[in-house]
Amino acid sequence: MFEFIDKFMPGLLEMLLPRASSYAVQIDVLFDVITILVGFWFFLVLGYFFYLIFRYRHRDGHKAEYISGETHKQKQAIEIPHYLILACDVAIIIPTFLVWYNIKIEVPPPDEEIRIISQQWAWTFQHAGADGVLDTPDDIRSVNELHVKNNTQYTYHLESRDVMHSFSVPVFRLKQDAIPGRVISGHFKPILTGEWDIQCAEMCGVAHGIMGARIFIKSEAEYAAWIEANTPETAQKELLAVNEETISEAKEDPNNG
Amino acid sequence: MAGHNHPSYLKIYIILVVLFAVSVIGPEVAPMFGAYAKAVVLLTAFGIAIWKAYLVCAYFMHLKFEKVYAPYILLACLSLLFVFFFGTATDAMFSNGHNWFKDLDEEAMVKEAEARSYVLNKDSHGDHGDHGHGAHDDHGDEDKAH
Amino acid sequence: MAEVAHAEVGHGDHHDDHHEQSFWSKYIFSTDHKIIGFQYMFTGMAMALIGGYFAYVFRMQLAFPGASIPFWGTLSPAAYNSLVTNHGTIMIFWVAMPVLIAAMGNFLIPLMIGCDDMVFPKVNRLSFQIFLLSAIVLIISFFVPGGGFGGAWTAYPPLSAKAEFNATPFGAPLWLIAVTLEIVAFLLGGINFITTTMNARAKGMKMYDIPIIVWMIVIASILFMCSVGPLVAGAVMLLFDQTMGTAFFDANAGGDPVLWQHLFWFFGHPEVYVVLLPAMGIVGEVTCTFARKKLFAYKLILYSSVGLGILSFFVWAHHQFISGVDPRATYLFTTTTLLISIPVAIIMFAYIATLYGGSIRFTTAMLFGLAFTGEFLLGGVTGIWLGSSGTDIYLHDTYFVLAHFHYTFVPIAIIATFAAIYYWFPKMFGRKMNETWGKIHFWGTIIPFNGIFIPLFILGAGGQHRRIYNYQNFPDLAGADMQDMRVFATVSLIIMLIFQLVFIVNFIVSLKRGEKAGKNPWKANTLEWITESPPPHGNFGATMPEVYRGPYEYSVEGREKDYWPQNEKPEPENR
Amino acid sequence: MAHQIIATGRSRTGIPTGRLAVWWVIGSEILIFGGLIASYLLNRFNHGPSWSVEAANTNTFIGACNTFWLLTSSLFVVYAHAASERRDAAKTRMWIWLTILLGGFFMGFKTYEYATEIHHGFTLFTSNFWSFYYTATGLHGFHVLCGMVILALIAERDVKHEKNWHRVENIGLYWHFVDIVWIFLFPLMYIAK
Repeated sequence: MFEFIDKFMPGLLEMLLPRASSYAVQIDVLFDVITILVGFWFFLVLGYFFYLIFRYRHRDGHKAEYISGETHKQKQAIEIPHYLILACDVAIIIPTFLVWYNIKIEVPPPDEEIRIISQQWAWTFQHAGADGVLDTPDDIRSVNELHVKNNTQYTYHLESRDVMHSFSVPVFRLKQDAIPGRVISGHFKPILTGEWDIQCAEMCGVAHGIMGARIFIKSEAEYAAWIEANTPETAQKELLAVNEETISEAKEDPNNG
Repeated sequence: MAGHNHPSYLKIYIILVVLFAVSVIGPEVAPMFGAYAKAVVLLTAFGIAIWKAYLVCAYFMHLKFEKVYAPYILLACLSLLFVFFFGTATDAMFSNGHNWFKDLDEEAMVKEAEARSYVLNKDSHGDHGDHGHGAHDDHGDEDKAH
Repeated sequence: MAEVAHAEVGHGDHHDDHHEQSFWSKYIFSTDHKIIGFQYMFTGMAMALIGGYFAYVFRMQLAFPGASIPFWGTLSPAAYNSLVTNHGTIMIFWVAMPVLIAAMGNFLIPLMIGCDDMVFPKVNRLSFQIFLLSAIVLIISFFVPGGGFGGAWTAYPPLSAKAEFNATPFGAPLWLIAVTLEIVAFLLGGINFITTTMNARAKGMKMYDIPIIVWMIVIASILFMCSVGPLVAGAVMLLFDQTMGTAFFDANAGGDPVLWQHLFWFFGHPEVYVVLLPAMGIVGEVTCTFARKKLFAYKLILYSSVGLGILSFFVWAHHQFISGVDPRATYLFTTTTLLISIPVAIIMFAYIATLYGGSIRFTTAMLFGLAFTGEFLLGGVTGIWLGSSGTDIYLHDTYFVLAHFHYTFVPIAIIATFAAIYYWFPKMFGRKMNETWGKIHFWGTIIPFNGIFIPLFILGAGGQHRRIYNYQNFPDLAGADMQDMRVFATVSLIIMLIFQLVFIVNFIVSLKRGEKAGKNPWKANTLEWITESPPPHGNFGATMPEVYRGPYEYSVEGREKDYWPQNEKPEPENR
Repeated sequence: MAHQIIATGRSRTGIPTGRLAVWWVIGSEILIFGGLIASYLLNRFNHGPSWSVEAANTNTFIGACNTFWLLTSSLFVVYAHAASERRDAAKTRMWIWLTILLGGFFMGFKTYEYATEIHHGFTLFTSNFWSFYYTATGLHGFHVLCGMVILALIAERDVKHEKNWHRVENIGLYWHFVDIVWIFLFPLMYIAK
């Protein structure tokens, strides 16, 4: 449904950022719907406002009218637009609920799961590895690099080790706070290969400003190769080295790269 | 507000004391009610607390005879508390919800609490004071270990 | 009972009767509501300078990352966080609240309702002293070891709760203490405003004869009082967490960090309306006076603001859509959030409708008043993207949010305040401000203001998050076109700040050399304009005014004058 | 021009200004204590099993005694108010001082209770239940202490000189409110186990 409506929408957010997840289109459409409804009202009201300022500017010999605004007829000048606003509100609330349900409430059965662990100031991504099951020996842990397979339904489990963080992937239009002591789950499905930013979107301390990561959305073949190259049997030493290294050093690489 | 026909303060006070006695005795006699024990405790503890608060407000604070503004002010504040409570309860009050759960071991907390409990341990250990401290120290060490 | 109260207060005030007062007793330890209003106003302005300076420093960093900033030097990440945090805190708690509620409330309420002072002058003085103390504590917190608190003005624990996380072992508790003291000051002040308006109105002044700004300040005070309680409790808990090591908000020990978010936003959202309502009140007054029109649908505005106040207690979790509240709760909070657009829209429509059929005088005060309406419209409507939980997933904590609430807060705290100052300056100091310079200041404020924040909307929609000190660390955000927008915003900010110098000079020069204003320079109706400018101690001289009509009887048909002061006795044939 | 503040003497609502202000103060206090109690309850429901083990260690007997002292002191302060309306300074002072005495009992018992609990190893930091326990009862105790000081000031500075009679009622309202807070803290902290 959203894809269909999208054909008639200006696609404002897509001008700024590509859509890399299956539900990005929904948020974009909702954004456009709100923009159109609100923009219409805003410019109408603003235009009328400027017209009134111009029309009723002070001129010599011209006296203001006495309008109390208390009679029923006069009040309608406010009441009618306010019913229209109510109608607009409903028109916004309904798609909002749909989008919210699709993104945050319903979690489709996953093809693959992933664990995201945030801490000051790095992201650790625990990929399910070759067997596609979390918490098995072949899990691949990477710091500040999230590797996902295109066109695959993911479920993520977000945790925090110390303070609040927020897992934000702008190209996915996805954001979820990580809260210490809670495990929060959600889902995404990448639909576009490429490499983009992951940001921390919740103030998390001194180095909040560099707490970024990169997401690599790979085609099936690339992803298989990456799994091949990084499964712990073959890459155990390297992984250990990355984990032992100071966080800041580990983090510099993806950002500069 | 003098000159209103309110019941004598002493009478209200006696009612309050009786209610108070019931609320203290409530938990003692509750086991006799078997399955309803918990309900009885809640009723005697909190039902009576609300009743007592009402009596103090209405008669000692003269809210019954005050201009309407005053009770409205207090009721407004009180109702906002309920708004706060129920809005917050959606996540703060539960250990798990939709797509999230709190990563906390309640059983371990119970064990910790039992270990340091004075009431539970005073029969088995004569020297209760030291035990309490010991339990507390253990807990502190665990905290550091986190 | 009442006589006794008189005797007591009169005793305390006795030495005010001496004509030769020392500077200290007249301006520093005065219990006169006007002086206390000025104290709040000037403290607020001084804090605004600090907040503006902070904005300048971190905007410079964003536009020219890593460069040495004039008047500051190189900005470290910790200092950046601290500046951002304290910019927000100062602008809300030490600028918007003292100037809009405390200064305007103190100065205007007794004058507008026709009494000689607040009902508790000493409590009023105490309120300011606590406020001043809080400001001093906040400023001290910038200079303690570790620097000022840098965990955002929302102070989410565990970051704010533990020094090992926030690296400000002294800054964080001092910040919290300062905020708590400030809250206490406004509780005292607010109770004073509410009781004064409830009890001390002039003879004949009924509910609907109260000027809208007084209503708005009172509703705002009630909102503040009703919303801040849980936060005070939360602040105590957080302070214990910070200083003594309890675990109220520590998840590892069974606490709940999200609880603080609820405690904070239960206050934080009504707080928006606490500062919005007085600003709307100011604009209502200014619009009516200079459009020579009766306020359109006074009662509807009043009921809407009460409704707005009540509804504002049901929306707080829209700040937490993606921060871990149960996703199902969001349905409720989205609905209430979008519904709150209705009372706001009613008030805005009523203000616009007030212009209809008017005779608009474009004084500086009126320009600022109109600018508030126009700019706040944009600030208000952009809230809809954020109130809608679906788009909020994407926009939360981006610059879109930032631009949105600056489009509400700048009109509130800056534009409406300027409207108020230009409008009531003659009453405050007996002289008018220079109109030409005022208009230069107006255009120099409004144009750069839009120049700052419109680019930020676009940046936010492009996925740029807040509170990040250098976007060059994020390849997607480091592009040249995005950087150009940041530079544009920063340059606009600098221009806006420079034009504030015009205001300061105008203010000071007008104090001494401005045109004498007389009692009623704007030909307005409300009671403050019937007394001398500036009003004497006791406000109305020997006889207290009596009120015969509502505050907005402008351009009444069949009258020669186009205004009709509230205290003017009706002519017999009109009765 | 009058030296007196005219505003303070006006009463458009019919409620004397001082009392009206006290109502607002109580309103805001309801929200402060209420916020704390609501936070306590949210945690209590979330951690039911462990917190009831913890709560078993509170001393119901002392809590009950303290409830009794405060209930009785509420009666005394309302007698003081009644006496003040008759402008009977001696009686008013007597009832106020009896109220303060009971407040003192309350504080004394509270101190003993804190001492035994700390001796048993339960401090502010032991667990969140105890953090809430000490914070809530401590904040309440602080209010009792403030009430006692203000009562004493009113007795000695106002009632003794037969002026400001309205203050007796205003502080009485505050005292009742403190009593009501305890009425709720008592079952929350001591009875529900």
